[in-house]
Amino acid sequence: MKVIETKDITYEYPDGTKALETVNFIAEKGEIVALLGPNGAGKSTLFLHFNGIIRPTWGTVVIDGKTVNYNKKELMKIRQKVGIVFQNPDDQLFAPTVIEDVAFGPMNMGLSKDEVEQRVKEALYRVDMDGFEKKPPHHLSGGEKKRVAIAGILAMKPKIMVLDEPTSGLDPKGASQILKLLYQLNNEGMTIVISTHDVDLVPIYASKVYIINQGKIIKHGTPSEVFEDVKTIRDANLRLPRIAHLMEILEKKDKLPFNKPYPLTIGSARKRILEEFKEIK
Amino acid sequence: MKVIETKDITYEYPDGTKALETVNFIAEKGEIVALLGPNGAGKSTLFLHFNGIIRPTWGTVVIDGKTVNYNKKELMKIRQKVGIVFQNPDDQLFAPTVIEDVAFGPMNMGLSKDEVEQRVKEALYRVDMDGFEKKPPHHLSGGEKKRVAIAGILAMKPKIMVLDEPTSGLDPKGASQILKLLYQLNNEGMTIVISTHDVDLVPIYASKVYIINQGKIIKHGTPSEVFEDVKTIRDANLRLPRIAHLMEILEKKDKLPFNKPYPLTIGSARKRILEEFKEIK
Amino acid sequence: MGRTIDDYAYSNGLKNTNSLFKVLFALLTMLICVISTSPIIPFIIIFFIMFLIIFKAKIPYKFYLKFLSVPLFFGILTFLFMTLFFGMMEPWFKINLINIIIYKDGFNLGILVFTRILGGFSCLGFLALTTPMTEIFSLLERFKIPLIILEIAMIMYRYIFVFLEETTNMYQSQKTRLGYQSIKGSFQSLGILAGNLFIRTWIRGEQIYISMESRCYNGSIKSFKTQNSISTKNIVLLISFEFLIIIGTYLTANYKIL
Amino acid sequence: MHIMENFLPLQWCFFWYLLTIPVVVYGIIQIKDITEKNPESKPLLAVSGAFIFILSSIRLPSITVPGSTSHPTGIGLGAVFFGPTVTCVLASIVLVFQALLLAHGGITTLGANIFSMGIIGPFTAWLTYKTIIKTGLSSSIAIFFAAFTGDIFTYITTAFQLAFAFPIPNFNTALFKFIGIYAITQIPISIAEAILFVIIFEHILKLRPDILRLLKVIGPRKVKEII
Ligand SMILES: Nc1ncnc2c1ncn2[C@@H]1O[C@H](COP(=O)(O)OP(=O)(O)OP(=O)(O)O)[C@@H](O)[C@H]1O
Ligand SMILES: Nc1ncnc2c1ncn2[C@@H]1O[C@H](COP(=O)(O)OP(=O)(O)OP(=O)(O)O)[C@@H](O)[C@H]1O
Ligand SMILES: [Mg+2]
Ligand SMILES: [Mg+2]
Repeated sequence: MKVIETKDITYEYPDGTKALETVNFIAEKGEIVALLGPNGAGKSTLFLHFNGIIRPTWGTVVIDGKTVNYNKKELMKIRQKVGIVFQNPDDQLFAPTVIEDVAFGPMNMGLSKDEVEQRVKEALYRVDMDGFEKKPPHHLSGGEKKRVAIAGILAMKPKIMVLDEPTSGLDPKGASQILKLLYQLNNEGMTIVISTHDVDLVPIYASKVYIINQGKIIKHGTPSEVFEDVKTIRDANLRLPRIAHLMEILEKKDKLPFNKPYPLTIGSARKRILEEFKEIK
Repeated sequence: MKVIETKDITYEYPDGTKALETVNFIAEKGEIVALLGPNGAGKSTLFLHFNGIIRPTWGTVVIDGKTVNYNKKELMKIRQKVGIVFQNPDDQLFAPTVIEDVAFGPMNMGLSKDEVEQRVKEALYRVDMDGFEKKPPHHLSGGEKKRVAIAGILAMKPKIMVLDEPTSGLDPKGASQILKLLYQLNNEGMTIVISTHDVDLVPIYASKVYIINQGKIIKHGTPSEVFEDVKTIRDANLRLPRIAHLMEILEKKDKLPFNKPYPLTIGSARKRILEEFKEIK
Repeated sequence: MGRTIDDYAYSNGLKNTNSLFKVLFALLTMLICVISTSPIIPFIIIFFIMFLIIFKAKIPYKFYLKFLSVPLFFGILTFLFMTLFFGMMEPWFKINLINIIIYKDGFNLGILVFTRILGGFSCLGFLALTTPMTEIFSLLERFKIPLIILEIAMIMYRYIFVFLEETTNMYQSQKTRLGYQSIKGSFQSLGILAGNLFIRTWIRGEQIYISMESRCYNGSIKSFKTQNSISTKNIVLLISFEFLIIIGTYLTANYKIL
Repeated sequence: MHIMENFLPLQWCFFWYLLTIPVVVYGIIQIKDITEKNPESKPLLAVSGAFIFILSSIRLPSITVPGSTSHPTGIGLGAVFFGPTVTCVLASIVLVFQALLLAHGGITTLGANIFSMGIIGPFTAWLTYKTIIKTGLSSSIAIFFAAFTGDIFTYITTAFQLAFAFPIPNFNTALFKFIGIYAITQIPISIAEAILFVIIFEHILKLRPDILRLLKVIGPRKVKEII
């Protein structure tokens, strides 16, 4: 079932920049979809369409089977369904304490005080930030801020969570904690859409990848389908995952039998190398 | 010859945060040194010591063989020797046009107008941003801003260039452009110090790596020396480069003969795999 | 908001025309509009500048008309206000229904102020849409504006755009979490946004100082600008144009519509 | 409340310029003094100016009176934070930017606009704030009334300026007409703006009381209470 669908959307900023051009993007229920693209490709712009913050200049957005109707009431419903976590946590943590910040969304939904409290507690527990309730956000580390930002969305219990470059600026441990969390949420049924230009992480988590460049979707499919088309990837200022790059070199330059599709993750590379070793023996 | 040396420096922020503890850091002339550490480890704080913006609470800083003396005149000289490129270009580009921003440093050095013009031109050419002179920074992309920020330091012709996370937030192409530029500058004799938590890039470029965690240097040496100590690396919220990780798994789990030191780059991994294949045959 | 006008200033058809020429043209014409005692010359100026902006500066006409809609609205309001309340000499006609007398002098004043506002606004628009702010800084420097003002203005200009972007991001993320739903919520959200923005500006300010110090800043921002002067052809053009409309103003000084 | 380009007759444009220039020059001298003693204050002043600009271009929620081009001036807050003289200079620069970047206000009317929004407004706001603080009332109440009176006096000044320019049939009647119109539209806006400023102030007070302390807006005792 399609939970997010954009139909031929084009978006022009008021100054005339055409940030998106006839973009068709689909996220199915329960998927992890990655939107991969270089700086300025239009990733953030596309995401803002998913909960009606931006209205496409042409085309329509369909959320959960319903065409988005840009009136206040409907937008409210859509924003409860689709939560967006923005790239810079400093842009979304405003409140003086962690607990007040996480409560911001649920409060605006008009929930009872008890319900809000319950949700905040649960959300903070999920992101492993319980115990930080009273801390001011500007005393948290980068990774902690990010997790609180996610909690702020989680507390609204959205069906779909959209994250703009969730790992940028984080150290490896912080990044992998976030990704594990997302993976868990996905296992529990949440649809997740991530934008990134970190090609090494994408294949590990995503079930579907879209490549966007200069406002256009230029490729989509499973990770291995997408990374098979090395030329398109490179033309979009991206590169192969390092593991795949190693395999590519071993195949092309050294004529070793690692042919396409190249393994993208450490796990799959391991298997391939083992197989080859055994065969030779 | 040591161009930067910190001797047992400790730094406490006014609010009491101990950001550095008895740090000994040495950069030799002509090296590329990487300072690797997780968020909040103290990387940026250490860098601010290198040109005397921050004065250590204890310990001394030695630049180019001379102990830093915190008077105005000496500081001026040190800042001409050691240029710092800050992490967020928006913190650094303050002038309304690119050309004025790049000229800011040279003008402060009291050079003649012709000389300034010459240097600005050269610096912009080096970072491949000629033609953008009259543009205001808010019309530049993230990668372009970063390059202008580097040009602003280049125009001062420092002996040592210190860069705080030069590739963060950039797409793969943008990041590799910056690193190529740094590599070139290094080939021409400039000493370069980079902070980062991108472990995959470090081994490719650095000749020496320091690992910092919670304000302390916990390891230093050549990339292969440092990454050999997997435990320390992981304890510092970091990880092995992906290529090394693959080799580690192949050795430990599959008992393949890829023993330590693990290859860190695609190039060296390729060699090792080829060797093994030939041996078996 | 703001962004677009600034964008056109850097990318219009007249961006390479000498900026002193453009500034002088806009200011002198504006002054002539303001001293004009009849609506004729301001009226001509409105259309002349419209021509320049749409055909010479190549600003899309849709954008320019939208740009003009604010002063147009305000101008019409002023016109009605003056016509209805400011007359007293010669009654022109009377609307019996609401018992209001329209006077000729009120109408004439209304028209005059209306054309003056629109004329002046056109000149301001010409300046804003064709001359990059950075060029105006160089001119101000040439005219010996106190350096400290220029320095503060330059840094301010740069950071207006940085903060504009950050404000947009914050606003969007608040909306995502259903801020701005009710009136009370709007106040709360906006107050928090502005409070945060202030704290950020403060942190930014400290950070900028550190990075300036790293580049040997010693208290004053020494300017680095290249100057170019107006060509004689342009001077002649400018003088003859302004002379022409001054004569026009003089000749039409006593003209009144009613 | 911006007076539009070319709205005032030439002699009045000159008159307001002449009246504001000495005050602005005094402010410039003050700023020069401050920045020479503390070089780090230069970028801080500049970013504060940018803050005032942004705050002035944000629309107030929900209460948009038809026909009014008003929005928070942001200048009241500046006056309380930085004092009226410094704010006067920052506001003047902001007004120039508003004219050239947003086409709000104008160049011929700049003098008049600086006089109402950059001089009268900040001075009343600042005086109100200081007076109320002296009586021992809380700083939030002081901020509320500072913002409110600052706004109201700005509008009254503007009404005077318009009545001087168009004293038809006589000054008093014209003044009465202008004030009458403003009273309907601007009093609700001023109240809204005052409420907004209290929220902003309290937010900053909660998050970074040290900044307000540095600006000498709140005394050391208040800071201790918060921490
Ligand atoms: N407010 C705006 N006004 C005008 N143009 C804009 C605006 N915001 C973004 N753009 C432009 O739209 C294009 C897409 O921007 P967007 O931020 O969506 O890219 P992105 O893929 O998210 O990039 P990044 O990886 O750098 O975050 C870019 O060319 C950008 O310059
Ligand atoms: N102005 C300050 N006042 C008090 N503490 C500070 C200040 N700046 C940084 N710190 C603290 O000092 C420690 C080191 O911070 P620093 O910014 O040097 O880390 P970093 O390694 O650069 O991290 P990142 O990768 O996130 O940039 C952190 O615990 C941080 O919270
Ligand atoms: Mg983005
Ligand atoms: Mg740092």
